[in-house]
Amino acid sequence: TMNANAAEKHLKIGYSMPAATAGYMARAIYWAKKGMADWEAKDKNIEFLYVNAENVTKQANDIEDLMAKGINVLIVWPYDASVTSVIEKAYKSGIYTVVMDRGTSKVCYDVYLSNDDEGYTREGTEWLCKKLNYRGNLVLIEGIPCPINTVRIETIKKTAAQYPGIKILDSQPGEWRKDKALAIMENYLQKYRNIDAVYTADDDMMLGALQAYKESRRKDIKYFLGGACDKNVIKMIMDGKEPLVQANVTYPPDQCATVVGVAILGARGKNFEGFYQKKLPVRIILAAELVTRENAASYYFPDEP
Amino acid sequence: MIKKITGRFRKFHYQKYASLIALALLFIVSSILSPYFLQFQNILNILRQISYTGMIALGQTFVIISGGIDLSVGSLTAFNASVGILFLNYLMKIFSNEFIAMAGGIIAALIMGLLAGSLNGFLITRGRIAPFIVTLGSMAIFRSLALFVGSAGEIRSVSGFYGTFGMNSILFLPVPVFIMLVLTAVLSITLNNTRYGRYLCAVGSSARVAMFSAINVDRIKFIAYTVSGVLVSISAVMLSSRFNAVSTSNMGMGFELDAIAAVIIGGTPLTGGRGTIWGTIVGAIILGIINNMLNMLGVSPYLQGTVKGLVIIGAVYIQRQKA
Amino acid sequence: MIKKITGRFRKFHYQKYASLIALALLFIVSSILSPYFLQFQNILNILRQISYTGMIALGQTFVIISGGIDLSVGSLTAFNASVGILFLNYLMKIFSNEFIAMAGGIIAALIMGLLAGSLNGFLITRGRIAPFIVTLGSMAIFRSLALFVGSAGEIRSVSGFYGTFGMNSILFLPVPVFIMLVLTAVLSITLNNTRYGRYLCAVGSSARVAMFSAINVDRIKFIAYTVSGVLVSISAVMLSSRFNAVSTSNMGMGFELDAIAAVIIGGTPLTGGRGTIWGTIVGAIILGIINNMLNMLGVSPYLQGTVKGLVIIGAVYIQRQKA
Amino acid sequence: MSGCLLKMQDICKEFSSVAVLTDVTIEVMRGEVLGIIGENGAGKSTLMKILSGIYTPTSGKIVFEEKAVVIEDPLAAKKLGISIIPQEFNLINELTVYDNIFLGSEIRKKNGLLDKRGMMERTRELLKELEVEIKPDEKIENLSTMHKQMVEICKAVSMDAKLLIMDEPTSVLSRHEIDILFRLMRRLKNQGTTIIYISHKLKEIKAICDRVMVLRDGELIFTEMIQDVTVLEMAQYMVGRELNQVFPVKKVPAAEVVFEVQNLTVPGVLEGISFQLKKGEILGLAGLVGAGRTAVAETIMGIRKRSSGEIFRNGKRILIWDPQDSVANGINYLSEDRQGTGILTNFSVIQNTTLVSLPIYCRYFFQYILKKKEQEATLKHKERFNIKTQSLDTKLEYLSGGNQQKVSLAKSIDPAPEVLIANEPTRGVDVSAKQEIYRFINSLAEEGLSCIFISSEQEEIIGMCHRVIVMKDGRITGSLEGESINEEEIMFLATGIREGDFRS
Ligand SMILES: Nc1ncnc2c1ncn2[C@@H]1O[C@H](COP(=O)(O)OP(=O)(O)OP(=O)(O)O)[C@@H](O)[C@H]1O
Ligand SMILES: Nc1ncnc2c1ncn2[C@@H]1O[C@H](COP(=O)(O)OP(=O)(O)OP(=O)(O)O)[C@@H](O)[C@H]1O
Ligand SMILES: [Mg+2]
Ligand SMILES: [Mg+2]
Repeated sequence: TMNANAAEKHLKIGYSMPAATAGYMARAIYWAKKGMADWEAKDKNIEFLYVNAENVTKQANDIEDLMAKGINVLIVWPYDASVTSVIEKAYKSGIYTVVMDRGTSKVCYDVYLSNDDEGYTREGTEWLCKKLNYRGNLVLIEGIPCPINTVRIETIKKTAAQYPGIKILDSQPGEWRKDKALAIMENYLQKYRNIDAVYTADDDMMLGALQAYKESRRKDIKYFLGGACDKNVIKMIMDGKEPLVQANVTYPPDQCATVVGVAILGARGKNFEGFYQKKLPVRIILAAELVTRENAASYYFPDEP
Repeated sequence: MIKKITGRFRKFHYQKYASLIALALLFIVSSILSPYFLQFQNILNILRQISYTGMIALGQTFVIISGGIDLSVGSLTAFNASVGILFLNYLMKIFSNEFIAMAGGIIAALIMGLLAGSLNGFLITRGRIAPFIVTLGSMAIFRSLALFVGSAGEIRSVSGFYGTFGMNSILFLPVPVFIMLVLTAVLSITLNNTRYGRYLCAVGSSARVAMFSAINVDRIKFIAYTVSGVLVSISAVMLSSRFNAVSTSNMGMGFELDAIAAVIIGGTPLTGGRGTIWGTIVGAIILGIINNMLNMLGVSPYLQGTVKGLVIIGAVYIQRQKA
Repeated sequence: MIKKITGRFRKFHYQKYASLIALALLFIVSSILSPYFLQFQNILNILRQISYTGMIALGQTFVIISGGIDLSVGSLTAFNASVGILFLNYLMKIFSNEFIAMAGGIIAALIMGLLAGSLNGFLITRGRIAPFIVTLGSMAIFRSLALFVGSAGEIRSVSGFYGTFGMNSILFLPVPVFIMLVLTAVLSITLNNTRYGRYLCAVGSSARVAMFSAINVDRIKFIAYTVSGVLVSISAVMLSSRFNAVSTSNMGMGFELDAIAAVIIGGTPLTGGRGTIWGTIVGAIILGIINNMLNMLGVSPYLQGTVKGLVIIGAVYIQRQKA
Repeated sequence: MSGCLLKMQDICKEFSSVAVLTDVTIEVMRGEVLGIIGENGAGKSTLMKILSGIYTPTSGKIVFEEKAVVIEDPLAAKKLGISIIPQEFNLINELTVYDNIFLGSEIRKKNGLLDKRGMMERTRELLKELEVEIKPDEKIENLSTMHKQMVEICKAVSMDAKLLIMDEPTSVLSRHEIDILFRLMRRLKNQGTTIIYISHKLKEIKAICDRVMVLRDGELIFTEMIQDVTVLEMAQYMVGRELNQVFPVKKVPAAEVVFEVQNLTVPGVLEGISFQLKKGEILGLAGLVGAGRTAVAETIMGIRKRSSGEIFRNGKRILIWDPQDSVANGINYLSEDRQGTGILTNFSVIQNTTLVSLPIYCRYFFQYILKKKEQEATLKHKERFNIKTQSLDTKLEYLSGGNQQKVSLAKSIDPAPEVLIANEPTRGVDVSAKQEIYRFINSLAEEGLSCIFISSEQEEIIGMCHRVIVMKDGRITGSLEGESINEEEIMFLATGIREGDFRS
């Protein structure tokens, strides 16, 4: 296969992501790097330029810088959809463009690959409601106010609204941070005498909230549900020693590695095995899976940060 | 006697051009390290990239010379841009004429910037509240208002034209770069050759002495914050035109630190009383080159902060060293 | 004559207790607005929530009195905590004794804080670089080093004991609150009753006069930054003990603004030269109550910033008004 | 041209309920030079600040040019044509000389921009008129105190005011500059400008004023045409008691040399400065502006970096790199620039007094300050120099200029130094306090203190010093002792006419 590869077109792949500001993003970056390293080891004709941005404007700059360095493939996890116009510029200039996760506001990509934000919180909410026998008080801790957060929270509210016995008491922003979530949980515990479950849709925040609950020595809460499969949380579920934490929903950060393969396939005009179409799918949405004690082991990656 | 004179002469020049020397050094090092650096397009990119915070840093220079600080610039960028685009969209609905809508939107953003800046200025001068607190508060307020009007999401302009005008060129320069340079020239003249500029330095150096010299201290400070607000809105217009949208939760994040850093790297002391407008632009370019080089050299993302921190400290150290 | 005395009396008291009055007002308003506010546990919660940035704000007070600023505290929190836990884990592997490991980890974190603070102090005094720039640079550096050692993720301690000691109570107070109060008392005495405190104010008032008065200006400033570094590491130990882990990407994010805000709300001017340690704690509590009330009242996430900004400005305005 | 220009009637001023001025009524005639004198803290500056719009009076009214006026801020004063040379410098350090002179009344070109060249030209003329050799575009922060004062004078004069207030303009000037100033004042007077002149130098009052008023404790107690009073009478009215012999009797110092400087050189400023100081000796340093006296003091203290030179204490060489070293070696300095380097205005009287000597008030453990001890020591100084202050905890910004100077002096002697370098110790201090200071320094000298006494007042140098070194252009041009210390000799050496006749 070495020879076959040598004949292939040289790919200079620019990969732009937001910087790690939450635990989840650190794992995403880990997978992105893993994906790049694996491919680099496999194929001499592939070169990666990786950048990450702590704000939108920086990401727009990053993409311009990548273009100045003559990339022919761009993988971008947009900070948010407002970088669309810059991605569009790259796309229009003939760069093979793969957009992931937070997405763009118009179609200016060859492939879009993402986790399923709606499915993510729908699965979680359904599980929680079921566990509570469709009756009980829920408190939410949300992330930083922004579009994906809005989608998630709306989905939770919509899903829970199907069940009249479920009441959402409150929803406050924990900024996807453990310490903020902890403070918010402390405040909830003061304010609400009776809480049945806490849903944060993020494992960092869930762990912070759990900490606050344990410190309070209260006994009312039955379930804490985070999300996105932090390895420590999966371990907890596997071990089954923490009755408060029994499930999780995937929002797999390995999409960042998957996307590398997808981009390379697409840029070389190839396709998945057994796929009869010539072109790769334009939109690939990865399923959100429910993780419980039964299947937890297969979602456990001890090497993740 | 001759020695004395040359000594003073040298000192004078060095003080004035210290930040330029740091820039020149960084420039030379960068062109050696990366083959892409000196490409015309790359230089233009850097200039455009810094132009947005550059404009903001110009206003910040005035504020800092006056002895204050403006932390609200980043949030205000998002809020001004939101107001501008909302108004543009509204006008499009009524007139369905892109030019009228665009003009209206831009004017709305500018007026909002003016009002927001005056509000800061008012609280600081009339309310006698520390600038740090007022602008820390308004930083939270403007961001929150932007989130509120945009439901924490994006506000997109319905005019395609708006999304391109900021991308054109004037005299071979990208529009925002051109505007930044014009603003720099105007503010530089204001600082060095007008009464207001003199009073600004006087107020920043000693509000008491300025007051005794029959200068209306409050008015001078008030104007500085208002200028800052207006420059923020110019930047907001250019930036939202670049994206043809505003991300209410992210736009302008961290601009305040970038802008203040540019001002200080450029040679204006945080204590106020004196300063240089061109220096600020040099400072902004230095920061831009650092970011550009981190990408060009492919420095590991985790270590970029270390390199960036070291270069910033180094750039200012060079300036101090021989002064 | 009586009028004369009461006049002075009133003025004196007001200046000194202005921030306390703002706190009292906020306290009254809060207890009216929310029935949960006055619960003993809620008050304890607020105290514990503010204790981490509170300690940091104490060091920041020293730095600000000296006429400087320390922006690196937030990043340093993450870096110190990382160093502490990494060392703890390492010792556990060697000795497999929780006490030795924990003691070693804590000492490592403290030493790291001391070194980091001294580095800031060294660059500022010997390098003659503006504090804003040095600490802006080291803010980037410390965060980057933390990300590097933790691959931007979480570093968890292997000792269960470490995770509990920060949760105990001393004299009915949570450990971090107790430590914060002890530190407050010690630093307050240092500021008001010792030679160092006097010199610190002198240096902040006028470095030149201090130099002419045979005060080692550089040493005084250096110590201020070192104290800040050490206090940051105490806070880092307490915070990482609470989670028994460090999140390298976001621990301490924004602490610098919170700490500086607490200092200024507490009545220490950003220009330095004077200040109050107790005021800083009052400032931190004011900020804590604001956050608590935003949650308790269930203010919409989008508008929380507006309310918070207004209350901060208002709290400082009350202080200024009658002073 | 005659008649009343200004009338201040029943002016009262209180600061936080403490009366500083009570029912002061003064009339100023057109074209006269009115002298106002009074002890430190009598309220002179306060009265003038009311006139220039910095303070508003608690009660009373002001009539200017027959119209009742309210001077609510400095702008109002300026519009009326009142300009002031304040007691403390009112200059922006970051700006240039011409910027400062025209601050608030800039010359502008037709297009609205500043006419820098025009302002510089005008400044050059003004400076030339006052015979000041500084560049119009020099920054204020690079000027010596004396030059700053000359800039203040230019600034006030440039406004062509109807009423010119001068609050102790000569306290930082030397003979030569004072002569220039007086010439200027006479010319202004002839042009019709009215001048209020405040000074503690009563001879100057006698020489330049037409009329004199005396304030004591905030009350006007005496007004007289100048020809009808003697200097001695003025002093008596001020102080309220008889003043005798101003300078104390000099005692012969011991023969033992306790302090020596050899070949001190600071490139471009000082060259080959060598002298000895005996135990109990008061050594005068005389010279014109910029002769380098301050530079000598600052170099000994370690504030200025020297390129060569050695310093000996009791015959042993000591190393001095910064003021900590010199203070540790028993050398202390009273700075000439009170505001810039001498005191901290936001520190209290106690805190200022013990700023250098703080270690002796600290317990070893934790360097805990013994506040009671501090207070007792400060109280002694307050009583000795008659420091007028509401309390020892009052911040210095609320003290009058002369009282600040007294605190500054207290600060420099509180550590009980072996060698005191006193640079203009009596600047802005009233006659009786001056006398007290002379006595005190003399008695310290008798107890073994050696003093380097720098002053621009020849009289002081002559009256106080055992020996005088005269400097010119950074070099020592001669040394005078005993009978040969007189004005004539000093001037010869300072101006360099008889250079070479004396070598120290
Ligand atoms: N802002 C102030 N607040 C309180 N007290 C003040 C203030 N300014 C001056 N004083 C007090 O008013 C009194 C008069 O001060 P003033 O400066 O007028 O004295 P002066 O006659 O000019 O003395 P000097 O000869 O020392 O300059 C002093 O006792 C001083 O302490
Ligand atoms: N910062 C400086 N840099 C360079 N030269 C200086 C500086 N300060 C003073 N000089 C020069 O050093 C010389 C000595 O000045 P110095 O102030 O010691 O004189 P002086 O005799 O004390 O005069 P004065 O009576 O005004 O205090 C002068 O020629 C002055 O111009
Ligand atoms: Mg006075
Ligand atoms: Mg001198």
